[in-house]
Amino acid sequence: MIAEPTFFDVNLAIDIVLLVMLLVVAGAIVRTRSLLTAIILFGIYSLVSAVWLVVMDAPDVAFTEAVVGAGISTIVLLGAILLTRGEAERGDWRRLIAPALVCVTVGGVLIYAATGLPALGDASSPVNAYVGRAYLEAAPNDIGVPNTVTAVLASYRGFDTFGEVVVIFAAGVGVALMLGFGPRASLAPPPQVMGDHHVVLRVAAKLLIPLIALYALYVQFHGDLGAGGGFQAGVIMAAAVILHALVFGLRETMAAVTPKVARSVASLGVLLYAGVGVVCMMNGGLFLDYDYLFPPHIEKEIPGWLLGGPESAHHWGQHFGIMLIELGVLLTVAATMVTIFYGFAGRSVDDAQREAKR
Amino acid sequence: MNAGELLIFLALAVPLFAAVAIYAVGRMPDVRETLTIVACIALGIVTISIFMRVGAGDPPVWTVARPLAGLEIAFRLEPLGALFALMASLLWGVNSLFSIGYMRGKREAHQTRFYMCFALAMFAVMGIAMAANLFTLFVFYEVLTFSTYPLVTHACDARARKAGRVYLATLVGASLVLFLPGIIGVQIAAGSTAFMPGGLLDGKVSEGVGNALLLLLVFGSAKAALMPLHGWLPSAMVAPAPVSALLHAVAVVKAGVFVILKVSAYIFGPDLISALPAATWLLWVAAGSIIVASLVAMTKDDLKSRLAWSTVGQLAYVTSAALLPAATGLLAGGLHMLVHAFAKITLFMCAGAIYVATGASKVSEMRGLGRSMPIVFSCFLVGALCVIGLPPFAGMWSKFLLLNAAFGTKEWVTAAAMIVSSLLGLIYLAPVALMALLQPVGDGSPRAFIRPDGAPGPVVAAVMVTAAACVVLFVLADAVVAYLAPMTGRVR
Amino acid sequence: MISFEALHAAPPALTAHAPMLLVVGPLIAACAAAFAPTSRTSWMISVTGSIFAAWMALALLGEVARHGAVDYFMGGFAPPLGIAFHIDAAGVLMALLISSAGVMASLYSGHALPAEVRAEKHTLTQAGFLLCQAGLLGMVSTGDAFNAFVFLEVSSIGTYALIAIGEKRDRRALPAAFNYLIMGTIGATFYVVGVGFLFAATGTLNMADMGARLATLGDSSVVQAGFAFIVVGLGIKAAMFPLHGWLPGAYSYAPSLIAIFLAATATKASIYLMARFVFDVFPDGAAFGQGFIAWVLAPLAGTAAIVCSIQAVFEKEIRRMLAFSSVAQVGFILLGLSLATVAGASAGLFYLAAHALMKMTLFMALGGLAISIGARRLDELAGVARDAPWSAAAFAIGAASLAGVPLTLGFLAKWRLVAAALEAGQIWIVAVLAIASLLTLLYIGRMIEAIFFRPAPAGAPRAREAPVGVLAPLWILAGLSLWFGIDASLPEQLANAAGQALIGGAP
Amino acid sequence: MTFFLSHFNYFAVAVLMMAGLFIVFSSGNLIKRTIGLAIFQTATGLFYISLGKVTGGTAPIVVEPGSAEARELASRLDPAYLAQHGVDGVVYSNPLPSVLILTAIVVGVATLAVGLAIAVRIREAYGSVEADEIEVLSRVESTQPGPRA
Repeated sequence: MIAEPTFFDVNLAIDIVLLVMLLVVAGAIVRTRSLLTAIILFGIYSLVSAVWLVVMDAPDVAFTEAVVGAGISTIVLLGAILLTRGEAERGDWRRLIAPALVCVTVGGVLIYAATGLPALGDASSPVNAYVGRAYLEAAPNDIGVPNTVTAVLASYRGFDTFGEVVVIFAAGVGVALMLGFGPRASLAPPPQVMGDHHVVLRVAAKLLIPLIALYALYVQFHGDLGAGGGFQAGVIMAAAVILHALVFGLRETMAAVTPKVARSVASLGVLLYAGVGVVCMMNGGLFLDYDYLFPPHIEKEIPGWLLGGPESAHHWGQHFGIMLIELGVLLTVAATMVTIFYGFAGRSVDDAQREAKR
Repeated sequence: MNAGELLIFLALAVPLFAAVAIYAVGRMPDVRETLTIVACIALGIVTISIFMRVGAGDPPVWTVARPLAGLEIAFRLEPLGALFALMASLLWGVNSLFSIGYMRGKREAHQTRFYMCFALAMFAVMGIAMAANLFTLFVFYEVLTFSTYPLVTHACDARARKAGRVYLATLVGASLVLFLPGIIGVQIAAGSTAFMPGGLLDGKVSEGVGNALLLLLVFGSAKAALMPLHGWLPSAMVAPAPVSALLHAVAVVKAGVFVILKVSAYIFGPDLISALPAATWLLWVAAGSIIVASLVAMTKDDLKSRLAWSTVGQLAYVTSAALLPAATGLLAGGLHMLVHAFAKITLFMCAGAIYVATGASKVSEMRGLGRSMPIVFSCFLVGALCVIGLPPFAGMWSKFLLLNAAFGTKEWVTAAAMIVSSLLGLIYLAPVALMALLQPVGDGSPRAFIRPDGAPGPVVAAVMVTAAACVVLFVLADAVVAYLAPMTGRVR
Repeated sequence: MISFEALHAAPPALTAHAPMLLVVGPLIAACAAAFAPTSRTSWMISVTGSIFAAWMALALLGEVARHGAVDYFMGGFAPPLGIAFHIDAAGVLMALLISSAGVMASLYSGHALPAEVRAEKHTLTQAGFLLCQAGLLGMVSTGDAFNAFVFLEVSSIGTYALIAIGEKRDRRALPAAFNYLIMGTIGATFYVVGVGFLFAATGTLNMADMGARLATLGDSSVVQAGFAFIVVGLGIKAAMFPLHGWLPGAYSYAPSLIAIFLAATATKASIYLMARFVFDVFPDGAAFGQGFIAWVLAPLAGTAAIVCSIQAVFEKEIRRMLAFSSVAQVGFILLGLSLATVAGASAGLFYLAAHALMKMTLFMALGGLAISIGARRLDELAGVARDAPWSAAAFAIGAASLAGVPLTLGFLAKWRLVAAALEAGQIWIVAVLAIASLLTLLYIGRMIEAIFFRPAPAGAPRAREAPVGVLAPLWILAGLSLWFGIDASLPEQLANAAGQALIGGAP
Repeated sequence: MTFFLSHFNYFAVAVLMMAGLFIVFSSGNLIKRTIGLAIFQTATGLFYISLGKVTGGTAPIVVEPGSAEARELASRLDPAYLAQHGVDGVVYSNPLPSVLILTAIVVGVATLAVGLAIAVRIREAYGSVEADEIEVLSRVESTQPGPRA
């Protein structure tokens, strides 16, 4: 019998409390008819689950859930209800029977299966004892970055992450195809207004935007050591642009970062990622095998201080490769988030009518 | 390409080319019809040489393509096929002659489509006659169905379209649901679908599988109009007379019984047929078919309809012949197929001639008409007596052989059905001609021609040719049976 | 027999990386297309990317024929740590199918896109098309269950927006795309949940490893739930009856480029992935799996074949007819696979390839016929054969193949299915196939009657014959239907090897 | 009870998934359906993460072996447990589910964005985001020909 560590119970209690909160919030979302309430509740849901994820020892995921669920998703959802209607119509209760039956069936199968799953925290379950443990054992030697999540994400399963970047790029393409074209009333020169009520905001924003960008870079490069990485950094970087647009107007922002530039940067990020893989391939390795990123004769010329002393020399390729692909992730994610924001933010109801007439 | 392959190629290419050429010159009726006749003659020459070669024991063979392993598009002639091809090509010629007279006489629309589909149907018939295996046969069988569909719906009115739907639904439906699974079953049981003298499946299948396959293949060949899949035939009577003549005498229905004969002789073989209970069941169905069809025919006043029902019965004769547990049955069936083709085409062309000349289509309207159209009605009488099986017409021999085989194998039901049906035939077919020829109508004035000069010349000529053939075949019957002998699988 | 062993389509340096290049090539092309300055350039990039993928698939064909299944370790990490691509004979068949469909569709798009999509969206449309293609290729080549999900989403997310841009011609494209997005995402999420259960049971994500470990673990509630979620999830993506509700709308209102490509490939990739789970990952002979195939999968497939054919018969809009027909044909494919014999699997895959070919022909011909007159309903197409004989003739060939007329590929495909069913002693499948084929004939008959035999109503808009840029790929497809109908040794050999790989485990 | 508590995560996840699915299927409002979809997807993430939790583990960020932090972490655990499940003297939670769910979250937001973009266009084309109204409005389409090229 494995000795149960004493603090486990506290952890379990927090875990259960947070899950109950999630259930309550989800129930509230089911019940509410106001879309705005639903969106705000969804943001709360994301934040609570981010906290829960920290308890579950998944800080990277928690970070992402926070920036995505509570951040980007909420912005996009709000943008969407601005352009649609705020209230959902009341349905007939009889029309809820079939969905309820489907859900109960699915839930039944899930619960039936759950009874066969190992207990929470079982260290000898197949999941924790097999591949997961193998990563922890092999990563320090293979990759040499402390954050095992980053090692797996960027190197062992780097191809998955490549796919993920492509998914984001595809979403950018999709949103641009839907909302990215056509004339925009909101982009016309603003009418002359008396005075400026937002001067405080403008000054604050001018200070904040570089700080946010800097923080994004910190998250980017800290990813090897702790929670963080290209994806989170990309979203934060996009947040800087979004803040600029909110305060200075979309027209100004679009002049600085045009939609075409945003789309191009997004595809550039994917190309950078793929390019790293192809370089590895050309140097005799397999796709994304960063050990082959530098041909041996070049690797010798690299000064030691650049990538950490000679003792980690055999990890240089991995380090540098991870850095490059995380940069690719950053570019694509940031640019795509900006593209998506442009799509939703740039529209008004007038535009919609104009678009419909075309 | 050796001489045999060339002959097969020509037999297919001549009608196909004719179809294309007819379409191309569609705007010039004279050229178009000349082309048809030329094609008939060319095809006749080709089939005669094929017929001779088969008789000389040197059958042409041609393997064209192999789409899948064990699945071939291939041709191989044997006596029955050669006979069928010859018969079809000769009757195409006669029928074309008749068609030219009929279609011009009635000033029908869409004549180019009519001639083109005729040529295409001939192409299909040639393919069916020469097929070396069930797969190839199936391909051309379907071509025949689709190429004759526009002929059935020629009139383009609601009634014709309805008949066309029944036609397609029955034929295509049966071939897909029954025939094709049967073919695939044969392929799986024997690893091939090739026609083999003595029977491909002989000794390769259990009784149950054999029964199932026999039922699938016989009912699947719905062109043979075995009850209960006979409905399409009477309803297809809406087509013009030359089409009825082609469908009910030459191409479609004969292809149906031809398939059954081929399946019986070369897929199952006489020995396996004798051993399968399904053959006996089918004999009963056929006997029922014979009797019911004859009875229904008696009730029909419309002449073409009456002929159609008579055809249903006569086809069941051939089906019975194919399934009798005696090899001689096959020979009798082959002969009956041939004889009935000549007799029935005579009857239909006579019906067409009467219609084009007088507009009469009902038997009750034809009293005394023979006085004004003696040649046509005499020929009708010849055809009718040939179908009934009286000497000196060829029908006598085929019925004689059939009864002989039925008695020889103690299939009393079949024998009885045949005798009864012949007697009924005497009642419903012969009087049509006799009443027209002998008995003057009450007021003594026969119905006036709607055309000033009666039936057109080519129509009458065509009728005379086939009526004469009924007599000539009476003499040649023995030679035909001898020619067919190898198909029983017994060494000559 | 054709010797694939002697096929050296690409230089060894490329062939060694072909599994990856097959997917990454179109992805890079997609990025480049998004960059492209003009519509024309993006079209050229799209064609190049598709041809490159097809080239790599050919190179793989030779490689698989010589050495058996090809494995490619991404990042140089062997599974279960790394992600491996695993392409066997069946995978090669799928890759060839998807990439050549991509080539045809992209060739076609050069002339068809301007009529259907606004000019400013062309570059992104081509990018989305290439993403969709790369995603599907990734789905069929990856050996990692989770990686398959990522590629499933790559292809889907591109697809949703591409369907939605059909709004220019028909605003119903928008709800159809939204509906597909909801159903597709539920399907993909179900798949992830299913993979999660298998992951919980085995601790690995590599499909081969999973299969090996499941074989020793045996049955449990977790494995059963995993099986159920994966099959339902992929069943939604594969439009398996009764989870097909999204398909008719998605296929009917999408721009024709997308409809052509999706009709040929989208459901097929999911079917193939499902087949891999059912046959390779789940333990052989597990009573649960076999019972599922015999009592759920096969009856549903049979129902689909009949019910959706009937729906197609009564449908008025022609593209919806074809879409319902697609659902029915998915039933045919699944019936073949559900036999769980080598003959059944190869017949199913043969049918899959044949169906891709004929549905592409039909949708492409319809694109040629219907766009110029804006026809939606079948009766609006009355008599177009006179104005556009070449497109109409190609349509007829595709339709003949779909109906299973002898001497077309479709006939041989049906032949093989029926033969496989008879061999396995499943007479009821033969009956279902026969009835469904009859129904197919009915709706094909309606289409042919309208296009060829019904006179155009007076005052109806005259159709224009499609330009050569459309006719060329169209007639290549129609010609292939005919050519393979007479000599099917090439697809047959591919399908036989694929069926062997799927069921037998070997090569 | 112990069983219920130790499997509570999975039961909660099952209920969350049901809630998400229920919103998707029962709501006629397109925006709300996308929210339901997002809840459904997030719940899947919670499921994976629950699988990867290890009792007494810490986040999978490698601690220098022998450092003060490592000793502090080790001191909280039973030595036998540590010896069996630890790596270099520290018990970590599983990194793999985190990696997978990072990807899944990204896919989720991508889907959400595209779905909402389509919903906005639907609103522009139909003037509504209610499924019933859209269906009624769509019937018009099937009776009239499309635009000509």
